[in-house]
Amino acid sequence: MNQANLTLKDFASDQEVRWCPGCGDYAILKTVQKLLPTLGRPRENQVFVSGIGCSSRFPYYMNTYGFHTIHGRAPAIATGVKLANPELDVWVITGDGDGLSIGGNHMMHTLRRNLDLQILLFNNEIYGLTKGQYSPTSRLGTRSPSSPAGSIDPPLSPCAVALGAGGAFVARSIDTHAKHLSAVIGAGHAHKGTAFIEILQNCPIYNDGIFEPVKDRATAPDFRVEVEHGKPIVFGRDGEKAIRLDRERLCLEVTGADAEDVLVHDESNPVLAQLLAAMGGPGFPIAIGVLYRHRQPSFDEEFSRRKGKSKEGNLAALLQSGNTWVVD
Amino acid sequence: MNQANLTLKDFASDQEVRWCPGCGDYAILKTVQKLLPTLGRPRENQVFVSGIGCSSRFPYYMNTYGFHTIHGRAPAIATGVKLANPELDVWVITGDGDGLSIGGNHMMHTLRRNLDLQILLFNNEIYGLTKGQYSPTSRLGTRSPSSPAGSIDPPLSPCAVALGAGGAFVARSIDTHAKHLSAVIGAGHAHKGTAFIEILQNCPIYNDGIFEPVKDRATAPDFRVEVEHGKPIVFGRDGEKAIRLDRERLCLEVTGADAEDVLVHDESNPVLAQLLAAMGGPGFPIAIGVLYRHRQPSFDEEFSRRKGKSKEGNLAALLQSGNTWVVD
Amino acid sequence: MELTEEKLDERHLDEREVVDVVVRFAGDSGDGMQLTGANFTLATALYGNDLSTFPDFPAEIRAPVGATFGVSAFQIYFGSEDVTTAGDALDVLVAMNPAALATNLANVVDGGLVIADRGAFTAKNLAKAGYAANPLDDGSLAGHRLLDIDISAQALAAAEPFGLGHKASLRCKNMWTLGLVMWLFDRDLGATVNNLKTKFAKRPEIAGANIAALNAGHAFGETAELPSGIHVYRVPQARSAPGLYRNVTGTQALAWGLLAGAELSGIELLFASYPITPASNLLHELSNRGDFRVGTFQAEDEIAAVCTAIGASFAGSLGVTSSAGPGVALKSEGMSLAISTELPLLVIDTQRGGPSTGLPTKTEQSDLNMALFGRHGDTPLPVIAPATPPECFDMAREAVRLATGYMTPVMLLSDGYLANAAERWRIPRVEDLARTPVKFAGDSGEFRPSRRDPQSLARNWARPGTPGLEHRIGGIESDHDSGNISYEPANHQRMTDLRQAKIAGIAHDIPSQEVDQGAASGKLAVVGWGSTYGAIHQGVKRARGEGHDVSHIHVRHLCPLPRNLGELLGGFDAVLVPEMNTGQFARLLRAEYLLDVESLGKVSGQPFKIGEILAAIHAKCRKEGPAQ
Amino acid sequence: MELTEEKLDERHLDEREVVDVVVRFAGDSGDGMQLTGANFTLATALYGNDLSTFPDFPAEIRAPVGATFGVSAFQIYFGSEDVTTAGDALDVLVAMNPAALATNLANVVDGGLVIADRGAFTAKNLAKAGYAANPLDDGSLAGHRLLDIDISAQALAAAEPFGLGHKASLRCKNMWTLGLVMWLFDRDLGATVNNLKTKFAKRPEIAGANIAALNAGHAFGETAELPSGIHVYRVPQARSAPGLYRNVTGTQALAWGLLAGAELSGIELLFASYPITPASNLLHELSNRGDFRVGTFQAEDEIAAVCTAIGASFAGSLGVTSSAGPGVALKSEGMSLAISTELPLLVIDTQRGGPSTGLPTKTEQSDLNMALFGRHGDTPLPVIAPATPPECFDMAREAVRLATGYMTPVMLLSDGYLANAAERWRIPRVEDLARTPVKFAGDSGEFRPSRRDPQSLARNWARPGTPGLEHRIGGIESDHDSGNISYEPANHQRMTDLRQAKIAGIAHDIPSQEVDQGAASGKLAVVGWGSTYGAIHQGVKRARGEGHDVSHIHVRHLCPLPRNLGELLGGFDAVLVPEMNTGQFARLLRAEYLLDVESLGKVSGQPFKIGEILAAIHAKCRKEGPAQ
Ligand SMILES: Cc1ncc(C[n+]2csc(CCOP(=O)(O)OP(=O)(O)O)c2C)c(N)n1
Ligand SMILES: Cc1ncc(C[n+]2csc(CCOP(=O)(O)OP(=O)(O)O)c2C)c(N)n1
Ligand code: SF4
Ligand code: SF4
Ligand SMILES: [Mg+2]
Ligand SMILES: [Mg+2]
Repeated sequence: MNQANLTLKDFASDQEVRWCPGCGDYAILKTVQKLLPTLGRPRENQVFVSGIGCSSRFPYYMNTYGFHTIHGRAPAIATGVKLANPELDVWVITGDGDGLSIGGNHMMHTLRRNLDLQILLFNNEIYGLTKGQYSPTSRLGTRSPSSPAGSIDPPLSPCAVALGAGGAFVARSIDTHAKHLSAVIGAGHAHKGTAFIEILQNCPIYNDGIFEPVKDRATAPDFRVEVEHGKPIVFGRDGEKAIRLDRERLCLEVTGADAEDVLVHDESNPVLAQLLAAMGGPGFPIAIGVLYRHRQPSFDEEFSRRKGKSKEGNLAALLQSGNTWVVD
Repeated sequence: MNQANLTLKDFASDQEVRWCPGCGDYAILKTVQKLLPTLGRPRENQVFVSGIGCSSRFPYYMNTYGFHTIHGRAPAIATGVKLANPELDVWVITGDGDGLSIGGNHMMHTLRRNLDLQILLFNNEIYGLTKGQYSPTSRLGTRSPSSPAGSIDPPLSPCAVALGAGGAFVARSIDTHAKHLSAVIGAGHAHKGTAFIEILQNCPIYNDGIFEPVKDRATAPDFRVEVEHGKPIVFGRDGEKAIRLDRERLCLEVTGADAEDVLVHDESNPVLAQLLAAMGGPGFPIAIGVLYRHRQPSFDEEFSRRKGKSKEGNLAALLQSGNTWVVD
Repeated sequence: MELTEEKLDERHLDEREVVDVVVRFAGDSGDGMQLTGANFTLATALYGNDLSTFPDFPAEIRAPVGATFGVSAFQIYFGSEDVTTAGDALDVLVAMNPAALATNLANVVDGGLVIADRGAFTAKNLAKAGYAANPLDDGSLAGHRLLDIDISAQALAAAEPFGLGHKASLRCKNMWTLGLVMWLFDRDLGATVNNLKTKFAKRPEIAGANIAALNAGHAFGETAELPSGIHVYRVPQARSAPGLYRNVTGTQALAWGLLAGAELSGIELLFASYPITPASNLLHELSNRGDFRVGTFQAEDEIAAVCTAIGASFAGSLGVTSSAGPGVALKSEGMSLAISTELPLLVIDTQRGGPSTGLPTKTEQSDLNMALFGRHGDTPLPVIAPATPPECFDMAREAVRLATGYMTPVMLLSDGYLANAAERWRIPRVEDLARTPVKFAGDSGEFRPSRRDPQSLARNWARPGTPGLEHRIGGIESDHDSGNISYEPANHQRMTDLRQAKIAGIAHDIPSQEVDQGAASGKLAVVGWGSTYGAIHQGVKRARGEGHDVSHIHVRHLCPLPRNLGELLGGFDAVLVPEMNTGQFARLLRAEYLLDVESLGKVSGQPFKIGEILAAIHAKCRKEGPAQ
Repeated sequence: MELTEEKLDERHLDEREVVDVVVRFAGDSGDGMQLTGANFTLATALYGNDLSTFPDFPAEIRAPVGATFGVSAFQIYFGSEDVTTAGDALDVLVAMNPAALATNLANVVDGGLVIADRGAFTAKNLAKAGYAANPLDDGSLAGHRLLDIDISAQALAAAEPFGLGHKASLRCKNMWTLGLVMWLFDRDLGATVNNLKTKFAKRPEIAGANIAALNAGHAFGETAELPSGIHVYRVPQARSAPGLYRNVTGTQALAWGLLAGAELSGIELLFASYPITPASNLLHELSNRGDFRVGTFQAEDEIAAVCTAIGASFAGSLGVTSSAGPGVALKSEGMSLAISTELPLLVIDTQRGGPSTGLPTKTEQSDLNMALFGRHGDTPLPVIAPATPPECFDMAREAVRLATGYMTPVMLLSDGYLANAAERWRIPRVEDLARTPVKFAGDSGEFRPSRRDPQSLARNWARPGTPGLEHRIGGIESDHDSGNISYEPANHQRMTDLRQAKIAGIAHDIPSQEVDQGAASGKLAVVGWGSTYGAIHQGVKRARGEGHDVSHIHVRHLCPLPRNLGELLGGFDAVLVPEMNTGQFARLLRAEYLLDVESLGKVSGQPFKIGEILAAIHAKCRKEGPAQ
């Protein structure tokens, strides 16, 4: 097939999409299906690996290689795929439960190793598939079937976890913000190493509207800011607000866009990335975009280099190595 | 038993200690045995829970309640102990393999929940008990039976992971630096919430001397710095060097102790904690002491509050709740 | 043995008075079928029938409107006596749309009644259900009684006065339908009216519209000219022991049994779990019970859940954990630790279709092997299985008794069917329940964790916090006498033997096996365990009614097995084991008793039908000789 | 059946020429006993004896000097023919200190030779070993031959010229001892000298001192006045098939078998593992083999390891993972996924003492149940077990063949004994090994992942990266024909049956069961599997020598079982299964064939002794009637 002529349709499988009406997953699927033909990579080299969850149904809908595995283990299985064939583009699709609850350890170690994968974490702050229990990203006090009086566990911040694990590409985007999402995923794909992308995703059934302020056209300008490397961090309906860093107290503040010391995003700075990952709460927007990007050798590059000599070994010589003797 | 009169001996069990001669674990054991009588808490309320590894043999040597469990799961088991009886002081003893490789997920979630436990992670940067394979904290290029040509996975920083997971008390100390270690562990015990303490520990058999520069009396002043809240971060044989923060580039630098802008440690600042956790490498000392401390409600406090009404429920009333009918 | 089915061709609706009836309400997920079913069930219980119900959810959370894979159904079997399954075939099918009809019609008996909402049989919905022509019109329902009414329109009309708007008014169509079905079986509307008032206490207009629709449906039955053969059917009341009754699902009964077990043992429970279908409901049920002796903890995964439970048991509570197959598999290393350290622990497996993710919302019994053998090392533990929803209450208490009495993990096997099915339950008086108090080691005398009760072989249990009992336990083999680590070969043999003997000894402390139906010896024993009870009971009953020499034996204690079971089974010429797996229990009995036990396996995600059991008995009796 | 032992009272050292001898080198961990044993083994192999060796490590990494729990030993059994175990009782014990004597003396035969380093029998060391008096002096060794020499002093003297200093010189005492033992059995020093030169190529003074000590020990034997009854013993050479030979441990043979399997199948391996005793050595062995068709990956835990392997298999390599019991337990959910998605996978379990952490450095066979049944759902997979170290090479290749040929996970069961034991191996010619090429789906025609080979029932395997074969697989039940998700009841039944049939069908593709020793029917069959081979072989041989009608049958394919096994076993009056667990294989055979198979279980962390097998045969033959 001529790769150049592929379109969105070529990346849609023949399976009926079975998410709930209005689920944010639809938008993400469309964005990915639209993005892939533009990446200039053969379709047969695309592999989507997922765990279990609503989000993890994703691979079924992609007309690529796909593996819907078991709960929490997608990064480990993807690791095997990539190590077996580093030519492949390997995508991990996971949820906040799949990737950060049961799968937290694999997530952490995959990020640490810096295997060349793209990890898309659909964060709806809830366990969708199992009917709405609170997840490790659910906000304090979340009422759910398993926390009828409100949850008492403080949530994880996915991007903070990724940075703490040594993640070298950490980004955040939003399900329905197609252009932005597409750009971030594209950047993740271009990055050699593990690209961790948190996608804020609405679950209209069990956690409807939690991201409404950052998604709604009317409120979004006040509640989110798109950070870009080298650009000042400015937001607000008329771009009137900005973020500054109180360099004494080492914390972020909201200021006017015309202030002198508006913070300029530097995606190579891990401290800034941590500050931006944590940004939120009353008065603050949340940051979307590439928070951190740092090129370092990927595990699979090193692994392949080591494996380079493969097949040079001589089996007969191995069996006869060391001390042997002849009986005649 | 009169708690006030207890001594180190009362906290030593009758079991022969079976670590290798020269193992750093001995020193840690002594320090803990010495510290406990001073904490003013009943011996019978002390519970040590460990996973599997050389370090995890620790509970056998303590004359307290102890549970040597399975590999990587000590934080989860300790969670059960604490939730069942919040009166207990629960100590988790773990290694870099136990706590960060197989057990990374429980570590992360325990920190996130902020259960009131003390976690002592003995970091010898190697799997001791299984005879010396490289661990997730082993430095790049570590040669070991499973990495004969040198490891290719970048290591985790335990304190960075703990901070990324939302840890509210994060500290570091050294096996043989008894006074410091004792103070740090004591502070961890006093902290209500999860206290994470990384202890640099020498394994003379499989990873001898990796911490020598920070331990050796001669070199230590240049290679480590004891940070204390509110105090300038000064080090060097004659206290001649100091750390300053380049507040523009947001990175640490070594400067003279007489410089104007010597960094003053603020253990309540998470950004600083991250910078100090990551500090190291050519020219830099590593930071020991309490890197971060932040009081917030502990999970077990909330849990107990919820459970407070326990036993008020009437079983007969429950069985008869909702729709019932009588057949006579 | 090959699985076949015999049609139980019972044209109940040909009579005015019928012994029992199966009704299935089916519609879109949004059509409120579960609520409809629940209210019909309650009315039926109050009417005085025996009953058994089963909700049948789609795998998808919210499927697109009209899709066949999105059909949600609620089935009820009710009658004048001894109802133990939700029924094989349908006497009445309520089909709120074409998809509901398409997916269920094959199960309706000849002459059965189909109630369809003509208003939902639109071209679009018909297409989604794969119909080329409208089945309400093309004669394809000729073999059935048909009531096709534009229920949508009727409901809209009834709700009109309440000014809810089109969409909300249309939502009342399930209540309209319920009203009609209530009329059909002469049920009282009162309880439903009350339920609606409570549910919509803050929205009286919604309550009003729904009540109006309910009444309208009922009135329609009373007043409209219905096709001949459709009229009020009388189902005589069941003869029941006097007492206070309720309906209970397996999950509810299990949760309450745990609470009761805790209270009767004087111990606290820590229930640690991670959500998974179909086990999550137990977590939900208990999360609401903080006022009892239970704390609930949602762990980060199943390994953490079992370990948290183990930690709680070490600290002197009873740790309980619960999952379905994939999650229980992850707990196996932890269970091995609890066996080795001899800590009480309860592991509840609500089995679902496997392997791997399998069929998460469907039922199966294929985790038995794992329960018995799924751990490294020699690791015996008791395995028990309730047979019916009400029995879950008793077996949960039994599990608490065994775990604490023998200092051992216990596995309790439920399944997707048992968990969701509901039956009538005569509520026991709490005073009548046996107390099984737990004793902790006191602080007198020299304490060793390894000291044991000579009778039960259970080691003693010391609670951290007790002065003087400080001790260490762990997963390395421990010395029989001192409890310290021991690498001694002879000690390992001794401890292995002890672990076997302790569990084997429980056989002396459980009821001996009884015969549920039929003689204690004879031609054929049909032996079941777990949720197959209902279907086997009915199958054997019918076969016996036909004169076949067949008995039903149902095993609740799967490990250790009741002491008399081998002898009992040896008294039959043949033994047949229907189970929802490829023959796991049959294999156990074969190894144990060297009897040529035959397996009747069903692995389709569906419970057995009575007709399947009956067919197997017939086949077996044909082979073994004529009925006596 | 009760385990007892019969002493094989063979006073070998009473003769000048002996058929076989057991020597055990024992000392502190730091005494270099493993190196000593390895060199003695090599010399023995070159001498032309058959042999079997077993290193016995303490559980502690480095125990304090002189502690009984820190004794490290190396045992070798060698002789003129058919040596298959490391021996029951010791003819020669080398005790480098009191602890070594104390822990091993009970195992020395009457009249056996004890060589002790008097220099190490200091008051301190005696106390640590629990001796009140010096056993070298108090007459307690009277029943034995005794050579008590101040080896320490002798070694120091020999090393003196090389100026190493006291501590390093003292380290030569093991070589001095080796020299003496070499003399005792007329072994050549040449290979050891070469080894020392290579090992210490950069430290010639150390090589020199060790060689000098070696020679001095040898010279001591030649020249010193030894007590009567101690002299050179001749062990005639074994009669062996011509060929090139080497010694090989189970782990080595397994590693090389995997490499050979990969090469012969034309496939890459990805070996993903997490360290655990006693399985880690396989990881270590393969980590050095990057020049072959294997990549190794140390995962963060066992779950990640099995999942990485599964991912590799999806991508067209063969994923292999390896662990011991606790780790294999964690892999069970992953294995269930591989079964459901029908991906090849190899899981190697090097079994150790259980349950839980158990006895990590000891051997056991108690994971068989878990291998067969330890997963949720109905999840059949092939289970195989090599019987000897050399056979590990063949069974590893067999595992590769089955996994790729049937698209299934395969479990291979080794154990702590098999992994570390070494035997002589006639090295096969690579050209003679059967090729088992793997076929991937090509890009022609319409592809479905669910298409299967009608013979093997294996589905076809498409490698990501192949244009046109894009497809999705997953752990939800898949449609038999399309491979898409299917919740269809009938399809689930069909797929369950298919999975059973596929694995059962392998029985047609494996060798039929042969009898290892004895007749194909008769009074008693002793049936074993795995590493019990050697002891059973010897026990049966001796019993047959005594005239008993007993046969040895050793099963390598545990699932599916060889097709003729049932019939074969049916031909014996009695079947006895010795195994290092509480009777797991015996139970399998009982369920399968309804034969009253008896279990001889041993769970002490130690392999069977020949005398235990023999005693059981005697007991059995007594019961069943006199020997014929
Ligand atoms: C081992 C195991 N444990 C639990 C489950 C049940 N389970 C399936 S998905 C899920 C959580 C899904 O949450 P998330 O990853 O956030 O995905 P979402 O459905 O919200 O997209 C759980 C608990 C399972 N399938 N397997
Ligand atoms: C489930 C399981 N996997 C693997 C092991 C083997 N194992 C025991 S300890 C250990 C690593 C220990 O490393 P660390 O935690 O750093 O402790 P150390 O010995 O260095 O103190 C491993 C891999 C085990 N016991 N159980
Ligand atoms: S439950 Fe939520 S996340 Fe899942 S498909 Fe429905 S809307 Fe989407
Ligand atoms: S191996 Fe290392 S960590 Fe373990 S006991 Fe020995 S010295 Fe300590
Ligand atoms: Mg989610
Ligand atoms: Mg370590």
